[in-house]
Amino acid sequence: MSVKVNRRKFLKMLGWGGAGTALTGCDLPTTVTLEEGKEEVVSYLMPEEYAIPGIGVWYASTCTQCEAGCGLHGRVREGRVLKVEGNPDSPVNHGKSCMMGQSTVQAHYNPDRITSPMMRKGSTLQAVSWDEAMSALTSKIGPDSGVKGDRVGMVTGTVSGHQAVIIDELLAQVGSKNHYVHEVINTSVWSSVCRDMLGDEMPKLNFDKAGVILSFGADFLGTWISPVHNMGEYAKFRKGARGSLIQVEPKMTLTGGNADLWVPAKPGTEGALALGIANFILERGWNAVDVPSSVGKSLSQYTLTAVEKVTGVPVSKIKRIASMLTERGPSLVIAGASTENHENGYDAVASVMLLNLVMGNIGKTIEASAKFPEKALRAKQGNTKDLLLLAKALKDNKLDVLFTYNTNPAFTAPAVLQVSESLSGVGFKVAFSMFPDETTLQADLVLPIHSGMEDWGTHVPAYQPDTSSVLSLQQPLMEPIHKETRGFGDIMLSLLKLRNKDFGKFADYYSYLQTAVANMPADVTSNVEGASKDIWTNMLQKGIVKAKVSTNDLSPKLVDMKFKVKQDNSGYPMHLVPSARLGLWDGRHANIPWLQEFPDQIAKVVWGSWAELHPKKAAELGVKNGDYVRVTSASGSIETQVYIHKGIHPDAVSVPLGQGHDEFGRYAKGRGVNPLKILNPLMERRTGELATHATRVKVTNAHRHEKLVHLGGSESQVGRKFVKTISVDQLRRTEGEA
Amino acid sequence: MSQVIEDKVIDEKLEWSRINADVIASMQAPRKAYWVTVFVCLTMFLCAIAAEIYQYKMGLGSAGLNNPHMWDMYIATFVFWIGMSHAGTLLSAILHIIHAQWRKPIYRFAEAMTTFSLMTAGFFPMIHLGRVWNLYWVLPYVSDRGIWPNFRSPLVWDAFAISTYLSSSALFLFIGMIPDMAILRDHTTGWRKKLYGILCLGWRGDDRQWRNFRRTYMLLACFLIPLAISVHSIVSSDFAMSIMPGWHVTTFPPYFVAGALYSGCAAIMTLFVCLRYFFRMEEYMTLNIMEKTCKLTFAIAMVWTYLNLIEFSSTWYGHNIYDKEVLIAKATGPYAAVFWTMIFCGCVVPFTLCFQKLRRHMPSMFVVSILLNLGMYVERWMIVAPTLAQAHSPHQWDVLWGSVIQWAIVFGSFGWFGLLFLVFVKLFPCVSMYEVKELCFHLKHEIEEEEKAKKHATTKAAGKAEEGSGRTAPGTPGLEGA
Amino acid sequence: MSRHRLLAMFKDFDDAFDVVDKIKAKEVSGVEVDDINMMSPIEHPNVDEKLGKRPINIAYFTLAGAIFGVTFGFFFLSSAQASFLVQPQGGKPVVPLPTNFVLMYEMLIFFAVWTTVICFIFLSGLGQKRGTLYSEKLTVDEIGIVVEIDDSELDSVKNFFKNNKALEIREEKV
Amino acid sequence: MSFKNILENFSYYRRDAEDGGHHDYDHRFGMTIDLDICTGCNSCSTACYAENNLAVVGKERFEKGQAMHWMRVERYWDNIEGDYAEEGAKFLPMLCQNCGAATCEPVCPVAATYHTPDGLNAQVYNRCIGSRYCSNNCPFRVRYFNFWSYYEDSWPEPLNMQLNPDLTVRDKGVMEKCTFCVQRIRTAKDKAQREERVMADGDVVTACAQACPTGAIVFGDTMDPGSRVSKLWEKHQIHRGPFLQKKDKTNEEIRGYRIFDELSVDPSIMYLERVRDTEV
Repeated sequence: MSVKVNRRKFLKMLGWGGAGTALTGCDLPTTVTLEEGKEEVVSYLMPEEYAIPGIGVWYASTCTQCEAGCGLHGRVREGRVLKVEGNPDSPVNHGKSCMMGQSTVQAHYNPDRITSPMMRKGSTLQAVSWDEAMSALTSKIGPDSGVKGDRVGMVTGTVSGHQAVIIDELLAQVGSKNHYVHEVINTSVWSSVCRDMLGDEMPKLNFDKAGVILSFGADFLGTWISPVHNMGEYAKFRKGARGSLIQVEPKMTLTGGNADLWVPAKPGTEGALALGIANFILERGWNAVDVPSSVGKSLSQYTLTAVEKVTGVPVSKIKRIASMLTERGPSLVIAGASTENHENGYDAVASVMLLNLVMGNIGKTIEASAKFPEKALRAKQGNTKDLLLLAKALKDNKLDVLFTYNTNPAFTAPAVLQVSESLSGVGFKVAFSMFPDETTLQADLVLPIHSGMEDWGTHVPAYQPDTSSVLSLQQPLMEPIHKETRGFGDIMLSLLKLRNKDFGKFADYYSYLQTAVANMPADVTSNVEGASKDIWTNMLQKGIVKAKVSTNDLSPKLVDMKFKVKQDNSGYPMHLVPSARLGLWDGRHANIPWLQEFPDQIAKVVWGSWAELHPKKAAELGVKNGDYVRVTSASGSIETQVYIHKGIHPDAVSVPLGQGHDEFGRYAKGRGVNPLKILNPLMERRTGELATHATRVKVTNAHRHEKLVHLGGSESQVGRKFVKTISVDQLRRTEGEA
Repeated sequence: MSQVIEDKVIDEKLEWSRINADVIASMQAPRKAYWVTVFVCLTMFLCAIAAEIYQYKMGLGSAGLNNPHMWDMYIATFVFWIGMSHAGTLLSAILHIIHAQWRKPIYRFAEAMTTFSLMTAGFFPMIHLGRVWNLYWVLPYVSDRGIWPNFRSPLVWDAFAISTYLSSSALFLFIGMIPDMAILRDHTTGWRKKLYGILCLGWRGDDRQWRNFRRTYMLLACFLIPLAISVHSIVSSDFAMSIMPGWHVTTFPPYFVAGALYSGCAAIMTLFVCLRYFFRMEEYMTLNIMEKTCKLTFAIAMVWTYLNLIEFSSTWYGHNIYDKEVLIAKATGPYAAVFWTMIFCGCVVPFTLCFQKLRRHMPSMFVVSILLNLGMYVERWMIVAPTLAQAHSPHQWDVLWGSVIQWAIVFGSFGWFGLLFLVFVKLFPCVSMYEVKELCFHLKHEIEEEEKAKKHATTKAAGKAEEGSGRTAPGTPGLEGA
Repeated sequence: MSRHRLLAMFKDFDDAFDVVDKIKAKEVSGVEVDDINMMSPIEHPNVDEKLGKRPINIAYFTLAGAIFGVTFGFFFLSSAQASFLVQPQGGKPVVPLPTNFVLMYEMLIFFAVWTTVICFIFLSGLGQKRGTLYSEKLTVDEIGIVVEIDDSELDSVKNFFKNNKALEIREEKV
Repeated sequence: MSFKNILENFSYYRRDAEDGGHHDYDHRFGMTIDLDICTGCNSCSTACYAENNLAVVGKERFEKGQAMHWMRVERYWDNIEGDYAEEGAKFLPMLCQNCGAATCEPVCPVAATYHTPDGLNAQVYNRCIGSRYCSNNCPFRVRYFNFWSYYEDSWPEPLNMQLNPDLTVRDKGVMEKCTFCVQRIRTAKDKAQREERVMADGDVVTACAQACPTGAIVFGDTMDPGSRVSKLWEKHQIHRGPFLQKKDKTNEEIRGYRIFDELSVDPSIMYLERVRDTEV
């Protein structure tokens, strides 16, 4: 048609000016030198030589934002990394990424990064040169410093791969066993139960194979084990036969928000509920595997009515859950934070695991995981037991030298443990850190390290989601933005060189890695996919190597269960739920503007803390959204705004983790409150973990109001068809089974 | 219409020379209150300037606007001023065509009001723009890139309509003033003489000029009436053309026009009282005229009320849930207080105009007219805000009360208008001298007629006939129509 | 032969009209009704009856202006739209007549009004200098009659005015 | 501006959406969002921020309602009988629906928002004068206005190094909104052009669709019958066109729907209803 308008015509008309969106991202001038109207268009559009829009190149690396170890692809243009996306080759996340992964770039470009070494002179930290820093380091912990043995400690977050190796190496050289691996968001109770009952501390969970998932507070879509992977599996689970998800927890997590049935059990009684269900199943003889009578006997006390009394979950519902597990099987029963982190958390999780055994899920939906062949590279998973140990060691003044890396105990430790106070007792504190967080600023020597996108490293996910085990490579996506930062590995190497000449031959961590990877055991190197290339090139390109490993089946052990609910007689009627969320995580991402600006998935609050309350409780207290309440425990109190919704148990008050930093840069500092601070120092009896969900509190109206800054005007659709919900049978009617 | 009055529109025995003298005097020595008002207006205006500078620098966030509330008081005020502009020209033109003689002493300042409120209104679309400096992109000029404005957009219609209306009503005002300019040229001295000498374009008052003058004036009047109506209909289509609940209303054009006339009349009453006081115009702006204005206002108020009812009921019985929600929200939601204020001021207060005692009591008329104006302003805001506060997407519901900046600019607009107006009445006669003379002349004539002629009825009939023909065949004047 | 222009001032319309009638009745030679040019502070409604019909042509120009406005409007808008094809929006056609009608209507009035005013200025001979004969009383309350006559009739006409209560007579050479 | 043009093509210029409209589309990009597997995790939103240089506005401005999230995940609680939200929350990723008969387009005084031959509802920043009429006329309220010069404090050094050079950073007074990652579409087109082939399904993936961990978001060309999107639209009986759509009797209840279809705006995004197991 003579007057057909196309992009070129339009551009001719609007020119570069009009190109606002119409042209953004034309990536080569060839695309605008056109048949018709060439001159005009070119005259408008042909940019200067230097301004020819470049092409993004993608490099593979590994995400360091949490412990899941997702593979990343980073888009690099003009020497800058612009955006990260999931690495399709990684079996962990299959090319997907979560909000924290996407935000890696903002951690990397963060304006508050530490840009030069700092040393404590008098009371203040002052910038020094690397030489000065290193000499100080040498004098303090070098071979002739006399520092030896257990008076040296190292506290880190979850570490794996060759970072773990060199940390071990250094501590071995020094002769210390004090490697505290600390994570607030952990699954250590779950792991120990799995170890004891299945013989595999991180079994492979097949969400996709399950017909119904019963989750006791395991926020597997948000914070549990490997969220991105789980979400992918969850999608498969929902599609096709469409399994049903039942979530039992005191406070609605992201997973709870997606549940078909969300059951608020009285906090700390989940174990009883699990046993009640198990008992009912046994009574009905629905159990898939035979259960020794002893077990049956001890279960029999958990009658429906008794369980209802304890948990507050109506009998009818318990029955329904039980029948669902049977009818819709194979089922998968898991337990997470709000179940684990009580004084009897182990028993609770064990009771939950019992359900799996009874329903015969072992081998179907729960399988042995593919452990990485080389033990030394496997992940050292963080927990809170080590936090308690560290606190004790500090109190008793057992440490002269303390290294901190990738963790922030001064922030995450409950106030009563007085970690930050007793830190001052340590003679020499060295912090490997990117950011001026609470712990770092207490150090005597601060060593600025590369960001996850500038540094080399290898990661072995603690949770191996595949039949073959994966090792994921973290390679720099760009030159360091700050001249004065160094790689963690590099610094460790130079420390090692002081004591062990063998490391002399490595110029830097890069060369170390290269050799180390090449020299990995045969069962890794021999099974590299794309065998044509050597393992290292393969890793550089794909970002991962997979090691085929033979897994032996799980060995389920049925032991008889006891679960006692602790009776509370203190003056603290409510349960504090320090809930974690995908985003700020345990607070390590509070300095990332994006993650501050993105609303919490459930409460939709931004840039601050809040306390979630049930409408009933709110009515009792006479508070409405935005009013301030004071949450008081035996060990302290915090004051924050309330958000009221029906996704929480009336006896629970939930304050999310992540906020309440005293330091940690412009975006985090002085924002909100930190629920961890008011936790009582209660221990899980069997594992010695910190029972983060066991603290009892009382909530009082602070008689102060501020507008609650959250997303969304009306909480209801007011009859519009925005999100319409249909029943499963309608789905089956219209779309069939698969 | 002026048959049933017990006192005259104006005392026909006024000496013509006195008319000149009084009006000219008024332009030279107003009361002190005049200067006070000028000062007040000036300060308000300056505040607005400051606010606008800040907003220009910072962006519209400073006006407190947000996602659902992309428009707020700026547009409401814009509509208000446009509405205000209607009484002047429209009334003057209509009354001129139907030969309502009593318009003559007051139409001048009414028309001035039109022009100035238009000049005020014109600012608001600019102020509310995100990038004022590109304002001219709305104009259909030939650009080397072949870009044109989007002629579908009611905002572009506004640009056309307002510029047409502004120029036309300004011309109407000016043409009407030419003979008075001549008078002033002859009877003032110094710079004023020079000024008026230029402005009267050499008016001599010979019959040829008068003849063409009359025809021109009539023609303009004929054009202005449909124009005025179209202008406010177009402004209403800013809302009516959208799909927003509470805006997408078929009856909006007439509703807006009625509202416009309403607020215009109210404004005329206010200014009437002020001028009458400031310039000691008791003899010209007589209570009789006030009464007539009041009656007119009352009539229009009732029309407006009726249209309100239509709108509400059609929404209520219609099937559009969104519209219904907005309506209910208006009456019961966070804006309820404002809404009921509007109903009270717009529908209840006008009933005070039924009492002659009040109509003839200037201070109370002042208060009443202010209340009416308030009601009409609030009406405009009640059109803009509640819809934005509660449109289709509940997720974006939000209630907004404008920021200080916004309020400052809105108030400032009143200052600016006042300033323009006060300067005008100081420079130009706010009472049309030559037409007051005509008025007296005709009244006298009429009375003589009545005295001498006992065949009253027949002349009346003839007069009617003549009046009737008066429109089609100019030259035969319709003085008996008075 | 040279001519004179006379301005006679009268107290009010009645006196002025008497004079006009007399002139009609040929009571004085050398003056025709059609030459009479009457100046007044207001327009007397019956002036046409007295002086006879005189042409007013403004309306024609107005009409022309209006017609121009509307046609120009249509072609301007639609051709602009037809040359700016990115405009079809919201599923609307390139040349949406209803919306264009609105603008055409505005343009009609715009051009009509302006032509009217401009033509008024010319047709009513504003700004043209026609003799210095003028009295400021004309803008107060007196009526003036201007006639142009040959010098020969000058005196007779003057007397004629004097006898018919002219308050004042001014004259100038043409 | 030639008469010839008008006279020749007048009838053509009078075509509106009912008879195919004026555009001869090359593509009509569209999207499908499955609310059953959307977990409301915000990944899409984050990816969008990263890809499109969206400003972080901070607490105060967020409170004022001036945030710039092109892709926002709405969360609804409703019809909760009883004490607990037993069916969980309702999540809805809401972004510009790139309507075929967009209500924002006709009202823009300067034609800054227009329909591209790709079926996109484009916003030309440089042409925008900020009358904000478009946003007022958008039933979804997904257009975001630069109320401030956000760039001044959104990207303190060196955060600005992350900005995507493929598109602009907007200054105050300009309206902006989701563009279906037009820069990615453009890149893919150019790539296809260089490789002398037509664009295939999957050549373009918007940032949100790429990031979505559950793959709830599917993006593609609804005009290409082979694409995943059009297959889904076909399956769910959603068709292009600004008119309220009836599903055929055989399968009336199938999940697909377009929000505000009754307003005849022809949204380019089909949502699939959320499913809950009521037997539980």
